[in-house]
Amino acid sequence: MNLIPLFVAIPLAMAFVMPLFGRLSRLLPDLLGNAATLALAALSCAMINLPMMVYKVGGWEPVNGVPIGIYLVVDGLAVLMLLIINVIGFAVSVYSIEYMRKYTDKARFYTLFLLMMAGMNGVVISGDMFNLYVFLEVAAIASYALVAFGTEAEELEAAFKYQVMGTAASGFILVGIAVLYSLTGTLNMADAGKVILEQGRSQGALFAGALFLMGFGLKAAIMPFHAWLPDAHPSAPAPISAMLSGVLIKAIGIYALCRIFFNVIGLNLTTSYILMAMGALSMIAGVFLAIGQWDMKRLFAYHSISQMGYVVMAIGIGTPLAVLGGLFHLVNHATFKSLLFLNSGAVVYSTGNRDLQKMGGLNQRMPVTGATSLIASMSIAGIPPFNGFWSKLIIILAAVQAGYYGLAALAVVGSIMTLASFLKVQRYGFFGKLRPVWKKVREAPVFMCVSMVLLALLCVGMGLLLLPGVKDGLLDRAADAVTGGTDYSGLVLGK
Amino acid sequence: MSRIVYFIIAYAFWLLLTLSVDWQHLVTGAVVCGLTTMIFGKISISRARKLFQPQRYFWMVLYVLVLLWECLKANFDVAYRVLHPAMPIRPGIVKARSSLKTDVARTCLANSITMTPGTLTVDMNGEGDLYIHWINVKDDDAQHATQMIVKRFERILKRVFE
Amino acid sequence: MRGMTPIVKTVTRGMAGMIFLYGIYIVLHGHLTPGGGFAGGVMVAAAFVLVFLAKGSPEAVSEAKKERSSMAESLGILTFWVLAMIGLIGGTFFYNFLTKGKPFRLLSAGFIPLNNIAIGIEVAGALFAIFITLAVLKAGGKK
Amino acid sequence: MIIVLCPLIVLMILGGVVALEATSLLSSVVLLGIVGFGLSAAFLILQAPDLAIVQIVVETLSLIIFIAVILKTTSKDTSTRGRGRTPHYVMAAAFALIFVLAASWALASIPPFGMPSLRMAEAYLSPNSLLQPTGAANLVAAVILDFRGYDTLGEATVLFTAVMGVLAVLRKTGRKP
Repeated sequence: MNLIPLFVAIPLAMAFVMPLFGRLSRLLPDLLGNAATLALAALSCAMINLPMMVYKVGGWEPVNGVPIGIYLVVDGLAVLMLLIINVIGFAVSVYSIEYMRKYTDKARFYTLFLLMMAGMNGVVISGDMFNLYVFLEVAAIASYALVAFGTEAEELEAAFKYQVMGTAASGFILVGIAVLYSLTGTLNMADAGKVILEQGRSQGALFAGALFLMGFGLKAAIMPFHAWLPDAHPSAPAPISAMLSGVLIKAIGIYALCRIFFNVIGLNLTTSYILMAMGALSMIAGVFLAIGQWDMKRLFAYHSISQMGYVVMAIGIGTPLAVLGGLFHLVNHATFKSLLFLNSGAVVYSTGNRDLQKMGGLNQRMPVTGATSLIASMSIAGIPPFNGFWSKLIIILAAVQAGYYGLAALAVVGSIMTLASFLKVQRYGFFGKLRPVWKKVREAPVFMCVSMVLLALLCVGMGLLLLPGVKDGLLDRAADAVTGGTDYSGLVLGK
Repeated sequence: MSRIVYFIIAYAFWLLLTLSVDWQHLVTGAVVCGLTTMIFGKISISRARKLFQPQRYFWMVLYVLVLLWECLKANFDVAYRVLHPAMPIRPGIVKARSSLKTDVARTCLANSITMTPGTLTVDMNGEGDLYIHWINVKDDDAQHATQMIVKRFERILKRVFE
Repeated sequence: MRGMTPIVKTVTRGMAGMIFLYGIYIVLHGHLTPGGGFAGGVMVAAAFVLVFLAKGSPEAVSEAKKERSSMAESLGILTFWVLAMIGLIGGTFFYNFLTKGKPFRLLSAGFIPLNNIAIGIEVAGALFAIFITLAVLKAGGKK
Repeated sequence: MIIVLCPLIVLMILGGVVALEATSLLSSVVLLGIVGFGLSAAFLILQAPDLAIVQIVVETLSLIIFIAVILKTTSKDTSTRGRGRTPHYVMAAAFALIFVLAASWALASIPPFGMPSLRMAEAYLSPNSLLQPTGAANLVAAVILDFRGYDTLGEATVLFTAVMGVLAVLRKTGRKP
């Protein structure tokens, strides 16, 4: 029995059951939600090292070589994304057990959370453009509601802004799919890629590409489409900020962008220049905007733009090494950025404050939060033993190797600025003298600490993914899936 | 009693929708109409006994004829007013009083008035006061307005519904 | 909420049931004629909304009603999920596991009518839940 | 077909634009109704009765809900207006112009509507029997519930998510005291 549909079926089932039974007991939402995410994490770990799998939903075999049903495809890139989504999702759901006590209606929180997970998993395993869109909408709509979960005025406003931008993005994506569909006569991505390859890249495909770039660019908050992110991500409850910054913008932004551009339309030089330019712009502008922030979560949110800039730039460069670096940075960013947001959540949980100017010396009262945030900060700033260093190093090396010395220099500058801004976070937030206001502050509850420690361990250990044996199984295969480009069609449809 | 009547009406509607005598449709129809009766039967029909009095159907037919005749007359009247170069209209809202007792009869009256060109029921309260928009208000007095607009339908409606 | 005029109430009393019936007809005949779970479900919800709007009494709006319609929605979509999962147990996700039957009869096309019913329940519950939520919000006042 | 469709779409766009500008929310809602019902008419013209039915009922229901809400609350549009809006219009118009030009340039390469580039249709209507392999008389139902049933699960989930979102956002209290 092939288990691919379970990635969507498990979280959906729990989400559907939650409104029915979620009120019976206070523990039940926590139990159901964490059981689902645990199962998903286990399932995604089981996907490592399996060969590429194609699953035909409904058992509809292709007729005359034309796929008529929906295909689910799990290749190297999808496995990588599944791992990110489900492992981070598990950590975050463990964290939510304690954190979401501050809010009412936990059952509905877990429902929306699981729907978001199901949506992201659905996007990643889908081999069909429209199916990708449908699940993208599931994830996006759940995230709009989750941003506004606190129902305070500014949260509602941020969610509204987010929703307007997100809906515009979805509109672009849908029009792009419509153009591609009428161009190729199929919704299956592999089949569409094949048809485009046969027809040659026409104006229609370019137009669709531009639409996708706008749509997924908005979803991934690449500059100049970033305006919603610094409002939306900090307004959400901390676990959701972690999910949004850590996973969502990658799953429904970067991943979809990669899939469409590399595997379906095929990357040309213009597109890769555009991607590089947008990536470099996000990388530098994001970090410059971040360094002036005093609101902790807002600062992290700007860094998400900046770090996504690295990924997009690396993918735009398009050499195997660069793609590898980009994807590795994607994974790393998922770990350290969600950890940072969880840290900020722990600080907010204990002190009710997220203004860096009012903090100070929290290390004395909150050792676990302080230590994990130090690890995450060093990771994101690219300090050697931690994972962020390796991926940035690969990206810079790849840029130099491909001859883009300017981009490499910009990446170094961005990295230094990142270091500066995180030194600021550490200096004002966790080191220094403890203020008398915070004398009675207590460390975050145990489940929150557990998930933060888990992510911190990942941050430290993730560098091991580059070891020769491990590298082939995960990163190389993901990078192959991307750089393989339109070979995807042949692999999915069978030669 | 009223439930059974409602069920029969619903079943007739179902047969009209499906237009088939396949046993699958018939059985499904019974189940579905039973469900509808369970949910909506309570609020829908209150005095089922009246449905079994044949003279009411005779008056109903007569009423339809009268309504058509009034509509025809009113059509010409409105057409005349619109086409006349001076446009002899005097629009306004008048209050009229209906002596009908049941809600169904009143609703039927109000809808008939609305259907007749030139007059339009704007509102109706629980006591049977109708507020009617009239293209050519001939008399501001409620009594006279009642006489002119309402009475022509009311007599027959009373026999149909009460 | 103030109710509407007796005209609306009376017409609603007569029509709501028929609209409900028509909605169910659309759901059940989704595999034979245009329509299906989405369209029919909205009609069913519309029938309830109509009754509710016409009645307009404050006691008709309650948190319990909201919960119940939300639960109906969950049940509907859960049924859909179960239908899909039965296929997975037998072979593939969303495998049409029932016999196809004779075309143009009511009981044909495998699990398509069942899917339609599940979607119909889901859509009806969903729209009614949204409606009730807005009404509760207005009646109860937010903050 | 195109002769009817073009004025309809222009009307819908006008309705949408005027709805944005109307000062009374009630007229905005009615104008939105033009967009919605125009859309269902467009579906009918494009020979998609299923979609048209759904669109009509959804539009009716949402109009009812909108109007009920407005009658109970306010019909005044209190959002800020008249403050530095001209640049927005210029930007929007410029974007629309670029979009239309690009689209008309790009879409020239696309086969005209209804031409047999839709290769899957052949498979859905299998040639050796009157009906397609699902046994459903309505092809649309067969596609959305059997061939692409997984998509429909996703769509139903979108609705479910939206309702859960509405219920979550419209809670009376968001945080515990």
